[in-house]
Amino acid sequence: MELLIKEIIGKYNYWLYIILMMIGLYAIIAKNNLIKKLVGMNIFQTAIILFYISIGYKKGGTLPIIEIPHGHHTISPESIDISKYINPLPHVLMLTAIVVSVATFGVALAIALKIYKEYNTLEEDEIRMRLRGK
Amino acid sequence: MIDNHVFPILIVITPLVCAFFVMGLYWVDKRLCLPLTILAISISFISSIITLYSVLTSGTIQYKLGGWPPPIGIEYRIDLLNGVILVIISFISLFNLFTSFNQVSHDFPEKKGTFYSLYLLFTTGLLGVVITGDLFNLYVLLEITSLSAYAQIALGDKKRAPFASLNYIFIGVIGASFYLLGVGYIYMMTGSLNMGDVAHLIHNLHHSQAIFVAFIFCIVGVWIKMALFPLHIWLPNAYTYAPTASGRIIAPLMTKVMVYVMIRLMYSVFGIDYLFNTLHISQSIIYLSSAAVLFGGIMALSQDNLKKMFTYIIISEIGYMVGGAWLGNKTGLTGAILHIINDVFMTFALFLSAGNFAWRIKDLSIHNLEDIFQKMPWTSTGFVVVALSIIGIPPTCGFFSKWYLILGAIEAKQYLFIIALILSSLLNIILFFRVFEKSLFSSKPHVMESKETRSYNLIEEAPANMTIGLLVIGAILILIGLYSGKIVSNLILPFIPKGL
Amino acid sequence: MEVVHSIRPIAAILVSVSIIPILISCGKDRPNFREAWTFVAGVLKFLIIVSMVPGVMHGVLYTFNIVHLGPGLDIGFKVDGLGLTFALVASFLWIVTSLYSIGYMRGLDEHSQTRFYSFFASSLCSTIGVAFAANLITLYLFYELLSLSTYPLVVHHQDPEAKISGRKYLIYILTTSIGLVLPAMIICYHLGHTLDFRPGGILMGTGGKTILTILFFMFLFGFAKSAIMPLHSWLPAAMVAPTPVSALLHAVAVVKVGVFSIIRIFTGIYGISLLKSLHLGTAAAYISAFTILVGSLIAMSQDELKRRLAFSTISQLSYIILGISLLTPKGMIGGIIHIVMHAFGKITLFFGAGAIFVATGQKYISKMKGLGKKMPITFLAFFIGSLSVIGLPPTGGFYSKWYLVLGCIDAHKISLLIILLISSFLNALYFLPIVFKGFFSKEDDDVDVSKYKEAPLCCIIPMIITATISVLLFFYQGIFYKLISIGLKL
Amino acid sequence: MYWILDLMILTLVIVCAIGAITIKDLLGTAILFGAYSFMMCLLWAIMGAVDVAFTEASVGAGVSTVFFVAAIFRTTRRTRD
Amino acid sequence: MKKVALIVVILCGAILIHATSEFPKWGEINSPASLHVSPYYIKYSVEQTDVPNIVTSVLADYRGFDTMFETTVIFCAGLACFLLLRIFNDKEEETESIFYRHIPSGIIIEFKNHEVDIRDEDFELIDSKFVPYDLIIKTVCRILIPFIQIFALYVVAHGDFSPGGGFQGGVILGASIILLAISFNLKTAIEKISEKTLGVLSAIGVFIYAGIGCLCLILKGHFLDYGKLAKILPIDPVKARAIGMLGVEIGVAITVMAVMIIIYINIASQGKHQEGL
Repeated sequence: MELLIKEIIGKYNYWLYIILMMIGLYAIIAKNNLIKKLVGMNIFQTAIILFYISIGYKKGGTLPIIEIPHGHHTISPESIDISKYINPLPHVLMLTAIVVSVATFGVALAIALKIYKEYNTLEEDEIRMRLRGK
Repeated sequence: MIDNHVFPILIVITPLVCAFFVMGLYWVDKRLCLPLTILAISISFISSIITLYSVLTSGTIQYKLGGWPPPIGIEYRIDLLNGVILVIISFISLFNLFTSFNQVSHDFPEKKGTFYSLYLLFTTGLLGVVITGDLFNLYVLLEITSLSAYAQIALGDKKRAPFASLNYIFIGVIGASFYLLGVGYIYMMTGSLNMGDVAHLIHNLHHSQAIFVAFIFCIVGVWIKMALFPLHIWLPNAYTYAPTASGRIIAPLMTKVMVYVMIRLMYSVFGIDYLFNTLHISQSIIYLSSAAVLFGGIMALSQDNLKKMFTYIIISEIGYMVGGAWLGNKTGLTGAILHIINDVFMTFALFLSAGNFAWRIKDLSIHNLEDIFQKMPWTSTGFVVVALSIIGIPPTCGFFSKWYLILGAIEAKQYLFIIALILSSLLNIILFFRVFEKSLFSSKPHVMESKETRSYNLIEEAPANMTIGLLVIGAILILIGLYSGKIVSNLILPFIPKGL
Repeated sequence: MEVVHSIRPIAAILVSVSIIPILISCGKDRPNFREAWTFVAGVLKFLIIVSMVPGVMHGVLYTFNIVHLGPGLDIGFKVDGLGLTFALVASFLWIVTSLYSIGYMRGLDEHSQTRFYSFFASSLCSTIGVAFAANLITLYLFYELLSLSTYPLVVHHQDPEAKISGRKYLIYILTTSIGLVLPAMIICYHLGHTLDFRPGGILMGTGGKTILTILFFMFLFGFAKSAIMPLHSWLPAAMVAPTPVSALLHAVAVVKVGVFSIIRIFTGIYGISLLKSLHLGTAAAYISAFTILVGSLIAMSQDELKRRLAFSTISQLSYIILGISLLTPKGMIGGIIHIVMHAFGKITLFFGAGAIFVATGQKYISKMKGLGKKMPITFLAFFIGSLSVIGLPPTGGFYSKWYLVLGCIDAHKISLLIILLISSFLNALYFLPIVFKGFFSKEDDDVDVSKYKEAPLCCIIPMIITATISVLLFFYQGIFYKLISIGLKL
Repeated sequence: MYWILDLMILTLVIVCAIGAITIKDLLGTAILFGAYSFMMCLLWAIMGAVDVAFTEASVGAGVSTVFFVAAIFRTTRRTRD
Repeated sequence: MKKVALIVVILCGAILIHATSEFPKWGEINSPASLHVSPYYIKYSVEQTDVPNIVTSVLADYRGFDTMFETTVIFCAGLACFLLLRIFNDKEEETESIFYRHIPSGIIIEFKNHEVDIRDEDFELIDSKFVPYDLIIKTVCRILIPFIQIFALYVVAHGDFSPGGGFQGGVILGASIILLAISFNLKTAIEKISEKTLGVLSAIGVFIYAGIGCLCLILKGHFLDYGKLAKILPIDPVKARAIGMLGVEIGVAITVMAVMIIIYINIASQGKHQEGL
């Protein structure tokens, strides 16, 4: 029992990301409104970003910005304590991922607008009905 | 290994930079957009040929971006497999420009320039996906490709394309995110993103559950993007309603590049040992791909719209390649790779012919194709050649890839897959001869002048650039078939990893 | 054995395809020019093939390789005695048939004649390709091309009946070739690592008994063009095509391509000793014997002349397979030489049927009473053709039947011998009454025979030629005998 | 003290996510989605990913929401689920 | 659909939870991810690139190629929105009523019958979903916007030393213009920065990025190897890397700004570029 609690607390970020991801996935598949699906899509993507950020975290680490001692211009590699700084690589990757997600979001909204113009609704089943009824 | 070679980077950079130029030029002089696009892709094409040549003469090429050594920075790693596919992608992209410029001016009279910019970005994305040696870089380029594909598809048929495209976005994003998640798991367990480095590090992690999940998510993500059978739902509508000029390039290249990515992940990242000795899923994947082959064929039979029929053929062909790659022997993989090459050309030719028909006939239902052979003889000739290739009649190329696939399946004792392949050929016969019967032999009397047939009688051959394009591709289909022995022994077999 | 690389095989194959563009460009505006070209191509093709006869007689093997596909896989040609025999017959009969089709097509004022001639030419190209194929994959290639190029000929009339027949034709031929031959071929490659036709076969000692047996039946039924029962019903259906097509393709080229492929499987892939050790020859012999009997019986019940001929063809084709499966030298020679004899006999019959159709529009035997008096030449030729198919002297058919009988005796298969004799008797039963009725019956009252006369000259001459040759073959068959024995010894 | 804040944000993230996809008004969805993004950004800031948090604050909570509202303005607030 | 979704979700969740047991603990210092490649960045960032913000140095230099394509993605999104939504000939059927504004007085006239076509200098056709001005918001924003823009420029320029960089700065810069469009109206914003300018800027931004890369290529280095810029700049290679990164960040900022505005104006006005929202 204690182990389980330790496991849950020790990795709570990972549990959170799984929950969020599943919420997003559920929304993409099950929701009927196209905009709701889009929101689900974004939640899904942010969940993955959360996962990456969690990978990079180090307990007791600080921001990945090197502190250069006062009066110095630079700092020698040997004097840097690696465990002091959080892993920067996942951050970089996720910056890219955020940008990708906002780009996709913009394009998807534009397409949703086009759909609304054509069908005057954003409900998927109504659109399908219109398509079939044609 | 050669280092500091300028051509690998030119392949990707030229279309990219020219995409910006084309966008800028759009506001200055719209007439310059097309020539610039052609120039960009030509340079890319030539560079990829040179690159392939140097790969052939001196082995794998490595290009360090930013000058950083691989695990630190991003690298390009070009071996035979992606060398060949690069040449094919840039060729198809270039060729499509010649066959479709009038189509583009017809569809997008005002936004032609920006369309070409998008087209260039799409090409860049595909080339980048193929050339890169970095897992995350692949994701970014995949997104460029997908994003430009979503936009291009949404520009198609006014009524149905946006909806199809939005559905594609939803499912495509799930696919890409799954891939990203898989890469995240790999990164967490190994700490690296470089393919070669990961392949090296993964050796000690064969029994890790996280690596297994990473593998599953990467592969499923790629499958979603390539539309393997149960994950294919986005494909038929999206490709059917895409504008002709883009559909022609998206349909043949997108799925095939994803198959390439799958092969790359399987053989260059996870490794044969992991795939076939640690995991025991190849059997079920072959069942899945057999199902895909059959499902695609059967669904294609039930379609009335010519283009939609072609999209289901793509789904069926995807099954061929996935099955071949998972057979786990040399011949099967050879067949899968050969089929990638062949299928690019076959699908391209299919969509070319559909585009030519659509240029004259608005609604591409099969019954509208009555007697089309008389009206558009050259297009129909091209169409017949492609159809024969898809059925798998020698000496067209489709026969030879099918040959290797079946041979591989026999070696691997996957009898279900053999049956699926053969049944699919038979389904394709019915599929295409149903069209031929309509198009070759009309039951109508020859001279008819009623009101509804008048517009029909006016149908004539599509513009010369489209027709000649189709015929050239038809000839290429036969040439590839005849030289498939050389292709296999020179371009494919050296890539096949040892121990397979 | 001397191997000579020569372009003659490929030239013989390509000469008929190369005229297709000319045919299309002539179109329907210049029909004389168009048909002249067909004729020229036919003659040229025949001459090229004939030019190889002396060489082959002296043991030369003409080869030509187009492209190398992989280890043990080539697309290439090889001219040996068997192939040459078949090619000689097919290409000679093409000349004759071209002449005939000019008369027939113009006589009936058919539509889309350019298409007809073009696909006819490409069919012939594929036929010669099969005859000269050096390995199974080349053979398969041309086999498929032949199926495809005959399809438009079958559907030539474009009416629903023709379309249904066309579908049936395609389904039978392509389904079997892709569904059975293709996998069988690949398994064969998997086992033997090559597909070349080699004397003595390539499969000896490669696979288990079961797999080889299954493979054998896949090949036997896969080449459905040989119309072995139960895969025969495409042949009567294909009779909707214009008569020249039925005559050349569905009595000579297409069906014999099927049989020829099976011969190649027997001699080049399996080899006689392997077949003997697996007892596959006997099995094939009984299957073909069944087809012979049933085919003959069905033929008797047909009233439409072309359908009767079709069923006769089905049964006659199985003679060839029977002869081969006896696996004795005499039986095999008898079988293969039957290709020649039957070709001339049956084409004469078809020409006759076509001539009757052109002259009178009659398709049904029951309505042909008394026609012989008005069309004596046609019916005489028909009579000679019948004799040849039945196997009575003085026609070439006698010769092949004689060898088949000898083969049966050599193989100690008395039951097969009896079947042969019964079937010959049946043949006589369904052919001779036609001629008899034509000459001697009193015409029906409702048919006015007096207005009919002989068919146009273009139809008559080819018929006379083939009938004459049928008779001549009784006396001069030595060249074929020699070619075949050279071919079989390979 | 610190962990209480952490826990609060975690709860809020999930509440916002569920709320955004269940609320029956698209404008509400937009606002809740903005809130979700902002909470997420706080979470990342706590984990030391300041650059990512900065981006998410400006993009997810800022511009995305504006796009979203603009799109709803041009289409409809109505939704059935 | 709901059942399918549940099945998929439960399946995925189960697989993910299953794998979680093997994860290194959250915040583990010795996890493989923290030991293989990232220590290199932390150690050598300052020495090799003279940029203390490791995220920036990795983003713009070590993995600069990714970032170039990330910017391209944004560019692509702008392009896509333009292509999808922009309508040039404004002859689209107006289903409901048409609004005209009398410019001198600001009075708005509504026409139910849409066949009316006023071609008077004093009248202008306006958007059916027109939102009137609000003086307070307008004034506050007018004061605020310059500060926002200055902050944005600071974020871009100071990305080397503190959180932020081209992307964030670009978004804020774009947001300032969007704020202008919201608080005034769309037409005002478009007058300030025209569609053509935006289109060209969005291309120029990425072009700066790719151009710097190509410059390195011309200077006989690898693509994006900023160190080679030292050949034409009067500084040492390490400093040249920092300069290169700054240039790249500026390019990113320009593109992001332009694209954000393009997307906004196209969505907010459905491609007609009237004064919606």
